[in-house]
Amino acid sequence: MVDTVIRKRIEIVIDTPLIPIIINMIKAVDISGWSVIHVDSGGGRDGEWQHDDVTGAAAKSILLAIASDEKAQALVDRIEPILETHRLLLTVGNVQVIRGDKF
Amino acid sequence: MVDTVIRKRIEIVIDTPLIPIIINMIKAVDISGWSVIHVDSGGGRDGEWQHDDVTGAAAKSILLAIASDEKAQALVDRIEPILETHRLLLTVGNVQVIRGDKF
Amino acid sequence: MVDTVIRKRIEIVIDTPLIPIIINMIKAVDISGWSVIHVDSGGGRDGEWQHDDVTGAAAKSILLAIASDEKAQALVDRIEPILETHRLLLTVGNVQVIRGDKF
Amino acid sequence: MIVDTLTSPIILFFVLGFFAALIKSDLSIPEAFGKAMSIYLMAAIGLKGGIEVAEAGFSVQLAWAALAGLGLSFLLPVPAYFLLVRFGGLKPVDAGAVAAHYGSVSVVTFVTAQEILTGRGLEPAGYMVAIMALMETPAIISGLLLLQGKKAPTPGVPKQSTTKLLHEVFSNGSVILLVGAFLIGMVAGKDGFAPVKPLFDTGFRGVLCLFLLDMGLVAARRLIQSRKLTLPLIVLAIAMPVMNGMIGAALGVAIGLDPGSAAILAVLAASASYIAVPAAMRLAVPEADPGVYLSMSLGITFPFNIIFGITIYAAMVQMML
Amino acid sequence: MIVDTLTSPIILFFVLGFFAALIKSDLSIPEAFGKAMSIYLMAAIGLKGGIEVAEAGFSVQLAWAALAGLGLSFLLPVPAYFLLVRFGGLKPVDAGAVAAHYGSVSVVTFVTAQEILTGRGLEPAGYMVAIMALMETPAIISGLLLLQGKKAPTPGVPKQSTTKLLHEVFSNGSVILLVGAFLIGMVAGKDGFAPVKPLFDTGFRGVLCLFLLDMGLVAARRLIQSRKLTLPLIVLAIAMPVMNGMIGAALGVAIGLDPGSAAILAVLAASASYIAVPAAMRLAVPEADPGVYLSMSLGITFPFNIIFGITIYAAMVQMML
Amino acid sequence: MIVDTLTSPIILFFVLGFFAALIKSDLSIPEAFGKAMSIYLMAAIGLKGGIEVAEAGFSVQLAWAALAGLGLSFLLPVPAYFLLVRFGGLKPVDAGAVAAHYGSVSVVTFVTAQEILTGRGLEPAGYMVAIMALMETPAIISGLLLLQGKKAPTPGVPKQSTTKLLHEVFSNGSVILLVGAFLIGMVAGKDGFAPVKPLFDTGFRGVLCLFLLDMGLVAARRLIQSRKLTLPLIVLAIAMPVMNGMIGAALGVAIGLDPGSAAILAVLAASASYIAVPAAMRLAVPEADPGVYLSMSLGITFPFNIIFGITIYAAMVQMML
Ligand SMILES: Nc1ncnc2c1ncn2[C@@H]1O[C@H](COP(=O)(O)O)[C@@H](O)[C@H]1O
Ligand SMILES: Nc1ncnc2c1ncn2[C@@H]1O[C@H](COP(=O)(O)O)[C@@H](O)[C@H]1O
Ligand SMILES: Nc1ncnc2c1ncn2[C@@H]1O[C@H](COP(=O)(O)O)[C@@H](O)[C@H]1O
Ligand code: NA
Ligand code: NA
Ligand code: NA
Repeated sequence: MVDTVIRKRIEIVIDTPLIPIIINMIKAVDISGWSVIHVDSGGGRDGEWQHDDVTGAAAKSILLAIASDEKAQALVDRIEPILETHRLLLTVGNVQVIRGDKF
Repeated sequence: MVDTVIRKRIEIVIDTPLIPIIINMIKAVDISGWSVIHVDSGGGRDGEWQHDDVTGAAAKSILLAIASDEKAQALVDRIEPILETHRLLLTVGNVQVIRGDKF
Repeated sequence: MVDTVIRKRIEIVIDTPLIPIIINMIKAVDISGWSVIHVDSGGGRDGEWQHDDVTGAAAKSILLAIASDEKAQALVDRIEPILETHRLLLTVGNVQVIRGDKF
Repeated sequence: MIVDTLTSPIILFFVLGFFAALIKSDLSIPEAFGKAMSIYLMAAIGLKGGIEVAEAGFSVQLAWAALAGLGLSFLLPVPAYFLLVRFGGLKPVDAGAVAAHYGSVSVVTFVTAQEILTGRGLEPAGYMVAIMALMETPAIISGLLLLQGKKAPTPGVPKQSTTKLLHEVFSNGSVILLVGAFLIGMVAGKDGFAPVKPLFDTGFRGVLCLFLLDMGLVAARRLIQSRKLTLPLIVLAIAMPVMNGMIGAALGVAIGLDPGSAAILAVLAASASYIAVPAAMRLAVPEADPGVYLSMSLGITFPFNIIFGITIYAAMVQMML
Repeated sequence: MIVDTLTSPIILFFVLGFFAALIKSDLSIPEAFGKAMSIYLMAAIGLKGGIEVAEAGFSVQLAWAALAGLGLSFLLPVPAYFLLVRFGGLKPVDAGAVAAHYGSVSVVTFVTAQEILTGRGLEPAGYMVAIMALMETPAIISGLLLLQGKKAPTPGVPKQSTTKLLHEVFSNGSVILLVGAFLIGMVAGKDGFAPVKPLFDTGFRGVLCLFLLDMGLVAARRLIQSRKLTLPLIVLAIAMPVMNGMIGAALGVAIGLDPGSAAILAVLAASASYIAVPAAMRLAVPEADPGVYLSMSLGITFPFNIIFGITIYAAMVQMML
Repeated sequence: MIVDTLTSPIILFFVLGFFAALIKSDLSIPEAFGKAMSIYLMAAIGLKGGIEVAEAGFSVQLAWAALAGLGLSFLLPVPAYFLLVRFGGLKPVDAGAVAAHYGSVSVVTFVTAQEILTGRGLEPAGYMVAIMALMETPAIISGLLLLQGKKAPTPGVPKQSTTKLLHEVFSNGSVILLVGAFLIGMVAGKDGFAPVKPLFDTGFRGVLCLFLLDMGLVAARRLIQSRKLTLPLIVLAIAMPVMNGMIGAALGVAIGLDPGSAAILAVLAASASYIAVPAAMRLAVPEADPGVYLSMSLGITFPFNIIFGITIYAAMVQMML
């Protein structure tokens, strides 16, 4: 059986044009990587939206990053002040990973 | 350090044409929003499928919704009876969120 | 209230061309299904990448599979040896499912 | 004539796609490109039909053809339903869903038939594209009526209201696009069309080639991946189009359509939907197994019609005249 | 003239898309196809403009038009900002963001106007496409200057540096493509263009039809889904383009442009961006509500300009001559 | 001649894309559009080649060219492999993977060369497109043979069986499409092609422009993002195509091909794959670093060939005659 450790799974629903802002933060807290997942449509307080729209300004994505407790906390602390203004939806869960030292 | 609370992360693998049915349920139990994630391909008891198919009738998506325990439970209760007939795959996990009052 | 049981949610960030290798393993350990999620872009030790690239050789996806503890463990054991060579990112989390007998 | 058909680049591209999928090639057409081509094709045939009607004016034939089309779409699901239950061994929900597919029409089969018939000097009347649009949706209603009562209401899920379903049926994207482009063609007329003609007219057959390449891939993959096809279902997926085609041909000749239009009415009757109806059935009868109706309409009937059916239905009409 | 416009297939496809979205049809154009068409259209108009300038050479008019365009893009946001705050009741951040949209331009409105004006014998000069490229971005800077100080810096987020913003503004995809294709057209000239002409020239109007179908869908959906539009904002979304169009028309006539070019300058002044500016604003002023600026520019001003505005601005120029 | 090349719109669009990516513009071509264009281009050149062979018939030259192509694709990876290990300092797995790329071919380089050579009155023979299809895959087998034994089997992962690999190689999407369209062209002939000609012939050069715009963006982004390129690798990414091009030119002249065909054989030898081979290597040799082979073939060799190489190889042939 393989040894695993617990790490944080950070998931952020975000307007696609704002992704670079969060990526800068991810780099600043030294998280090793991230993935951007394609979101087709959705709905919230502001009504519903679809991705297939020429402007692109309203498209949303999900930013996924796996990180250690400590780095995840650092990222959350940085994101917290802009959570409302930038209309982000941030969740953090626990996952097991193998060779946790790289996160 | 920021205060967080535990909320439910509901993930439903679903045939794309059936999404409106679940969205109606999400609205009925007053969950604040949802996101539809693009699934490219997959496989299950019924064999494998790809998304790049003109009919669109067999395409699948993932519906993601973050909600309080209570609302998540209400949603699960509503979905349960159609789980088999509509061939849904429903999972519920725990995540931490900031400012949990909005869910 | 509906009865739920705990199952494993396995998520693998993977180069799209390598997906068939893991699908073979999923089938070998008798996991009932999988879904491939579309990843638009990302970044890691090897720099950043975008999906919109004619070669397709560098595109990434996320493989999602829900499975019982036992089967998840069997899958992880199989993937472990190629984790580094194939540059996979593997995480395993807990989720509740209804009618867990089918996983 | 079959030989004629089999050396046309349009059909050959379909065969190429079918073959590529059978040998499990990784050739694939991006979904967005496939959808783009189908939007282009529908806009193009809508415009063309509208312009021709603007030139020729309304006629008694048009009215008869419309009535025939509506009747076929509405009634063909009925015998299909009973055949599918009795001979095919399907459950009622599945039989109703499949029956709706065979009452409705396939746009690509129509377009391909139009090209092939025109190539043989049997050009159908311009208004037939409007008849096709008319035929897309009545079969959906008909299929659902057949299921009335057969379908146990799922607890907690409110029954789809009829007005909601009707709305879905008439606001269906392909109906709107076909009818809209038809009306634009009528308003713009030949002169108004001239500036946009290069795209919609000149490129048409080439796009059809690439689209049929895609359809060949999709049809063969559907056939390979299907695990729901039994021998009786395979037989029905060929027998029903032939039967429906014969009814369509007879009706077309009976109401006095020209040979090309009668042949295309037969093609419409014989063809089975694989876009509008599956989407509607998925939502209205989620218990019905999409593996059954897509495998039959897309995996068997569609290739059969493209490669053999069109020629057969045209021959039927010529024998009836 | 409005009737003329309303029987053109280009406009009719826009109306069709708008109508389909209003009745909640599921008709939709895949995102990738929409983007592909806009890339094609920008390459085509860039090339065409460049070739015409290569033929005609540089002129004093060109220099004047460039100055006028830059000035309009830079200054039109100022009155817009104050109107939006005072009359529209917007918060400063939102007003600044909206104002930037109305200083910038809409490529599709430009292309549609060019087609319609050419159809009436009022073909604008080839260099106007370069003027359009010039006008895309100064308004962004102008809008941000209006917000200077109004915007509380968010703790923990470093302020966007000005050089970074300038880079984003000038390396904007549509500016690069328009200017690049323009230069390629100038270098290649009429002879170099000949081999690629069939795609870029012949297919142009047809693609524009399908693109306007898409824009109709997008504009109407935006309108339906918007919950941020108040009556004053709706009034402004029509009054601002008319006002800006009049200023553009007057300036065009004053600097001695030919009627077609003056009309297109008016159209550029009147049009509001919905691609380059929203993306820039989203990043530079994330606190501004995209629901407001997209609903106004895309949901109201864009359809108004396509259906009525172009004709109105052309009439203004002809009255001023 | 380089000047000629550099004022061709096709090349200029490539340069535009390359430049846009270098200045980090956000210009991007949707993935689905890029794939659609490459499917179109392959179908078009396949058809064209098939029709020409149908007209000209089979010839001894064709057989010789086929042999030469197969030989080049199979053997060119061998010297490349040793150069990459010795001079480039690569690990065996990486060297084998890169070598396979340089034995195989680039479709876009072929098409661009065909356009440029035809523009200079050096039209290659129609069958050369079939030779290109032949050359796509032997290099993959060759590269894997070079790695035999070098590659430690990963525990738990069954070795890819040879038959499975061969299947993958021959059912490769681009091979199927090229060969399929070629055969369709041969069956349909000039007359059968006439109805679909407008799309595949007339639009061809324009689509090539837009596709090279995309390739320019992709190549430059690959170059910027690559962190694996060392100076020796950069030198090899230019030296290997020149060397291979010279071998191809000599062989073409030796077997008596006409100048255009010899030049295109040189281009094929010099070009490096960036679609079929990377996908195959990713699966067969996952330990090899895609950063290395994509950066070399797509980031350096491809732009070098498009801008300078084609002209150089044509000149080589003319010097050898
Ligand atoms: N910590 C992480 N969280 C989420 N995705 C990651 C992470 N690290 C790497 N990735 C993804 O895996 C890809 C390859 O990572 P790497 O092997 O580090 O270059 C990246 O481009 C990301 O898409
Ligand atoms: N509770 C939720 N669960 C999942 N996604 C959500 C949720 N709330 C909002 N979203 C996503 O975030 C977007 C913006 O939400 P809002 O800011 O509420 O308009 C929505 O369109 C959804 O895509
Ligand atoms: N265990 C699983 N994990 C993740 N996705 C699954 C799983 N089982 C099924 N799916 C997804 O659900 C679809 C339908 O499954 P099925 O109803 O078993 O044919 C599959 O094609 C997959 O996309
Ligand atoms: Na039918
Ligand atoms: Na403006
Ligand atoms: Na080569």
